[in-house]
Amino acid sequence: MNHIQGFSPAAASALEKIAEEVSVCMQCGTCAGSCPTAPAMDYTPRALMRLLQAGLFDEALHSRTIWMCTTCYSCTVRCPRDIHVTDILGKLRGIAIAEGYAETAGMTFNKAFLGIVRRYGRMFEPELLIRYHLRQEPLGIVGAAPIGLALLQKGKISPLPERLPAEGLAQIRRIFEAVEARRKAAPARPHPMHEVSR
Amino acid sequence: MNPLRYAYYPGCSLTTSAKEYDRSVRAVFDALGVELLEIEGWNCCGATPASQNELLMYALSGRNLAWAEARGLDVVAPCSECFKNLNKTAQAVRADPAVRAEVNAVLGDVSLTGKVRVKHPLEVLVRDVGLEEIRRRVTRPLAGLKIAPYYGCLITRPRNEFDSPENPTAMDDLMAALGAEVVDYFPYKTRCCGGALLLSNKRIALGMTRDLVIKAHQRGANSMALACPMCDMMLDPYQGPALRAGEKPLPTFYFTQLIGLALGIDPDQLGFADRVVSPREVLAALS
Amino acid sequence: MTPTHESEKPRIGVFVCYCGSNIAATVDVEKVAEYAATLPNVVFTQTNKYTCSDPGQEEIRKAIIEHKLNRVVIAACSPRMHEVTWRRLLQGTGLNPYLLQVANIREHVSWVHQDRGEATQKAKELVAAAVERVPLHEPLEPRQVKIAPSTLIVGGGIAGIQAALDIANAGYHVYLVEKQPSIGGNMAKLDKTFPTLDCAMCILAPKMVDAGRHENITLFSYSEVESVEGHVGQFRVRIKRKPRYVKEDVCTGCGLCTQACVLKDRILSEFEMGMGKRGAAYIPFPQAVPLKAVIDPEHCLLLTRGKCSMKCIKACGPGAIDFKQQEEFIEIEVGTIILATGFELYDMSALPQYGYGRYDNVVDGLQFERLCNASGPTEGRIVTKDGRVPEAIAFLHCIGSRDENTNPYCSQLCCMHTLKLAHLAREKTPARIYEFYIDLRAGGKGYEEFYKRVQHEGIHFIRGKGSEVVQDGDKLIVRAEDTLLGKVVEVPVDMVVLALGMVPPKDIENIARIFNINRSRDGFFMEAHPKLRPAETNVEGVFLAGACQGPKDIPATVAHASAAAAQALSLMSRGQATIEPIIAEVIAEKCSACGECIVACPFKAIRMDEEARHAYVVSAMCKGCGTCAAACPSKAIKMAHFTDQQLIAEIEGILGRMSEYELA
Amino acid sequence: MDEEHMLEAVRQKILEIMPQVDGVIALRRVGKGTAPHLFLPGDDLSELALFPQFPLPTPVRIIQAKYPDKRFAVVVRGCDERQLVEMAKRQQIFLDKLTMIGVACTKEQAEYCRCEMPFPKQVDVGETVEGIPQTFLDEFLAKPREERLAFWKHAFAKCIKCYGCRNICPECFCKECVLEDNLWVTSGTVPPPFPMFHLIRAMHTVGKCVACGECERTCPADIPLTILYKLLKRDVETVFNYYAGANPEEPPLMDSTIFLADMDMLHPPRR
Repeated sequence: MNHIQGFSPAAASALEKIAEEVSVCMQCGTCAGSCPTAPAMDYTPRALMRLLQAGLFDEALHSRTIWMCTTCYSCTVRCPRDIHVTDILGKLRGIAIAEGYAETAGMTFNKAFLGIVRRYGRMFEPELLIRYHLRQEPLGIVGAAPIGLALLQKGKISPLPERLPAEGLAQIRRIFEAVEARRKAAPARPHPMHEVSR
Repeated sequence: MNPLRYAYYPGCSLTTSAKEYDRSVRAVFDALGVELLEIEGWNCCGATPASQNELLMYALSGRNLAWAEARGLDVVAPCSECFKNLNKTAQAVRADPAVRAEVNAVLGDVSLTGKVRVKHPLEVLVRDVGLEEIRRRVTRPLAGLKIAPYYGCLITRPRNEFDSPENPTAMDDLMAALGAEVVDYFPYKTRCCGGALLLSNKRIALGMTRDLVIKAHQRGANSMALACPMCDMMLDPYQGPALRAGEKPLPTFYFTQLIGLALGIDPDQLGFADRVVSPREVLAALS
Repeated sequence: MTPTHESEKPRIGVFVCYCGSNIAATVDVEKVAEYAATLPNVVFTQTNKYTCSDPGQEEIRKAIIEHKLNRVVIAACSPRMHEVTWRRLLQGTGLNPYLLQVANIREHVSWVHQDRGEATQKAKELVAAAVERVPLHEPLEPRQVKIAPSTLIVGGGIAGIQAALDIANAGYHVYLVEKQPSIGGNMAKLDKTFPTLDCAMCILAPKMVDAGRHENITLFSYSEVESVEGHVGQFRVRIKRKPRYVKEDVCTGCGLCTQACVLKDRILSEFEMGMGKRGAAYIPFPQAVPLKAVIDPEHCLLLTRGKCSMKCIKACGPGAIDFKQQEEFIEIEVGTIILATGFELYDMSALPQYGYGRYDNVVDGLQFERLCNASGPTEGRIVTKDGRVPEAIAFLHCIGSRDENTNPYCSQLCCMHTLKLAHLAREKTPARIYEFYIDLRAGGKGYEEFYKRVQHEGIHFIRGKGSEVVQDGDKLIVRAEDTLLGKVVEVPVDMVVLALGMVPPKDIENIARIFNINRSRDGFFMEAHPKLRPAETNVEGVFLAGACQGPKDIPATVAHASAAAAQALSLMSRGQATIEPIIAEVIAEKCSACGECIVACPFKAIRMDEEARHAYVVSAMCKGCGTCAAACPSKAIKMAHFTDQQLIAEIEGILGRMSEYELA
Repeated sequence: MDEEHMLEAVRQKILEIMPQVDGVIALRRVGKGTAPHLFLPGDDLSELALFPQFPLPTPVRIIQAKYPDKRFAVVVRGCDERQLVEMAKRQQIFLDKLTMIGVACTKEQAEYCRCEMPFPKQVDVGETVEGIPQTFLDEFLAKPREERLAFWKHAFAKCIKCYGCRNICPECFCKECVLEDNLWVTSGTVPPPFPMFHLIRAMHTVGKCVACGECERTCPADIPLTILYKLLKRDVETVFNYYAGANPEEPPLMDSTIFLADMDMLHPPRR
């Protein structure tokens, strides 16, 4: 396969691996027929696989599809060619974020979520909600308030984040850094053995 | 025989929005003589956002698994999302030496050999403890409950060694063992609740949730058993917003709350009071 | 290093072949021969233009006699090519044929090297290796076996029937074993056959009758093969005859007992694929061969509960019913075996999303055949379980085929089969008809034309695999993507017909074990060569016919069955076969009975003598692959013609007889 | 638990089990050391010993062969148990006629053996401690190839061909050992040819070696055999996903059906 143009080396390398996986897609549409949100997508999952097969990565990364996935894995479970469609959509979300594609609601959510995990080692929902709404729909927070209050009353929202101890936090931070460093290092073509034992 | 012992990974939700899940898992396992050792200093598995980078997901999950593996314990993870991430990680690390090496390189000070297995509480209860044993311990059969067993999508997907991804039956069998009537909830038992889109595409997500409630009513259920904090978020606090005016709400419970009830554990200890859709009516129907 | 017979000093002749310019263009053949002459025990060397030719062979023959050669090395092409030729040559001179060693200086040297110097050097080394090895060769005696003039055929579907008739007509005896009460197999269940739309039973029934009446065919219906021993030419077969509870020689097939049975129309009929019912006393279908009643021991009240009014006995005029019948075992000896065990439809348990077995009106192709068939349970009317004429029918292709979750292979005939069913549905109902397909595979005589004809009949083709079927009231909703439009469609229908993949029968593993046949990745029996030996197996004298080797439609099955019959006939007409002596042998004193060889043997040719606590090789089943000898940690297995001594001598020859090899 | 308490607990366990078996195979104090001993019902257990350790699977094999109808119990550590499982898969011992009394090794013992899994599946006595991380293997592998070759050359040059490694190994149960066959190993010369002698033995234990380390402890020339055998064991685990001794139900590694299953690994895995 030719080197993929127009992307950072890290993204090109990741896309290349994805393209290799979807090369065996036979376009049967089982994924789309199984997908609960396919009717709301601009490209059905099958059509997205086709974009990837055709090398139209930019279209794929712009698509609404990758942010409409609920990760229910129905497509993956049923794919007759054993393509891990759900995981591929997840990876495309990562590439869209890293490559600076326009921020969608889903993207805001992902960024805020991982930011919090990186900071505390654990989730802290109030901050997630605030960060999400500030960026996407400031008024939405008013709509969320009644349920938020109900949960607060039942003790289901904690007002303060639970942090890991310092040592653990340092480990988490190192994990994030190491993963990011590896992603950026954009390994050359993977060893074929890695491919088959995936 | 040695008592059953597991490393316990509660996950973030079980400390907050799903605290009754946490309480009921602990209470039920305790009552059945299964020992849970909470993983010290556990961290978030990264949930769905971590799937944007497989290595990140493996590493975040792997840090928790390493603690268990070092102690020769298998891991129990009640939250479906955490279970999926942890289990995927364990499977990948076990199957592929290249992945293992990469994950260990990122983890740095801890490492994995791939021996550790991850189990959902359903599997532990049905397989390791056994339905027979649970049936034997029921002191308060759940007669009167007509339960729609709702597994959600992630317990048996993308793959898992203990139940079918299309038509799992473990929870059906478990609820039947408790003396409840189990309604045939296929194919909705694994249908997505929409939870992942709650913030970003609320309308679509609530539509998916509403469908689940309506189908459960159609099948004659008077309650629903859950096994996932995200499904719970949709089907308990957000059930009201999902339903249209005049539509009848359906009380939902974590399956472990129901087991606890049948085993005669004090309902307060199981967190029944924390439910948003009031369970009073249906619990009163318990003969 | 000592020659086999102490008294006999090795006298080796080395013959180096030019192979025209095939070898000589790259290897200095004369230099190789000169070098060979310097090697120990070599008393004669010669070069030949073509060693395999008649004059070439004659030269060797003369040299063997003149120089009293007792070992021969031929440096030429691959032994796969001419080893057998030269072994025969040695035999002609009175020398044991296994005292030959071939050095491959063509495929291993001249064809793969360019540098003449290096190629010549390598050829010398290979010759040296052969010269080192050949003194250690031991004379081996191949065994001749007689081929008994009879064939066992397992399975009485169209494949088994065709092969049986071919062999019986050639004058050899056939034992045809069928596990069901009647022969006919899956073809008997079909309504019409594509693309010609012949009535299936009309073309099959005459063959069934022929097979049932043929003087050279002994038919064992309702019987199974228990065990097989022996080897090509002399297989001893033990056949279990299940009790029919009806005396076959007395029953006239009148059917009065089936009418009288108190369970009449209360048991799902296997022949009707569960769409129709039968009694405990029944005749599977009107054209059954043999046309004899059978009593189902799993349902018969007398046999299960010991209590019944036994109306069948009263109804039977000739008094054929006999509840005292027991299993019977029959032993026969045959020279050849043909397996024609056919196929089954994919078991849907792993694909609950299609609602098969859950929703009444989700059926498979064979069930739909029975609905179409005039002698079927609905007398040919296509109706739903509750008797409605369907307004819409959906056919779903590739269910249990072309799917890594079930069977990765294409079942080949379901496209055409499903098109035919759609055609029948169009003929018999006013329903809207949908075909959900991935690709339409219509490669065959008249197939594409048939596809076009069906398209012309107004059937809706949707290119997209059906993803799931959900019941909604009395409708079934098929969800799929119309991939050509890129839109998800939900089509309400009254009936869903699944084109299920063809799979090996559930008991194929047992059959494979009994006959010691390998299976390929898809689970079907494995042929000896996928292109050139499609009807043979790796067990000599055992052949394959029809869908037991892989999915096939009727024309392909019939052709394959005739091919298997021809193979069996050619063996039997020859009358004898040779068994290779290159096999493994367990040295009992060294064996620690650990069983590593047993699990390692791909041919299941090694067994354990539990009493004496050592393993032993069943020589007729051994293929001489050597896996056991390599697996045995105690070196307690001797592989004839490939002993450790022989192999080490060969290696030492290549390494210039270095006594110790140091790692660099 | 200190040693005396553990011994006492094992004694209790033996007394408990004795009525159901014909004898218990365990270690007995002999002078300063220990030796395998078959304790019969009513025997004095005061000389029962746990350490210094000695692999008991071999005595089990010999005793079971002699008394095929009797039922015995045996005191096992994790490594013993795993060895017995591999032997059972090869018809050398019979698990259905054997009761195991599982003893967990102490922290010190685990460290001494650098044991990855210092406890049997079922622990009757003692408290399980964590396994020792096998980091020394990675450290060894991190060295350059030449250095490792030199290391082994040096180590094996010390071999006096005493066959101690083979004799102590419970998994070496062949009636005739190829290492005594002149075809493979010339008798009367030391050291044996490098590296064939040691590699033949190593390859013959693949899939059954549990890396107990007895060969190294026995070796009078102090050859660091544990590194070799632990590396092999790890390779078997990673390449074939086969854990020696882990599961008596699983066929042995060399099973041709397993081989076929592993061939599947060369293709994208199915769900």
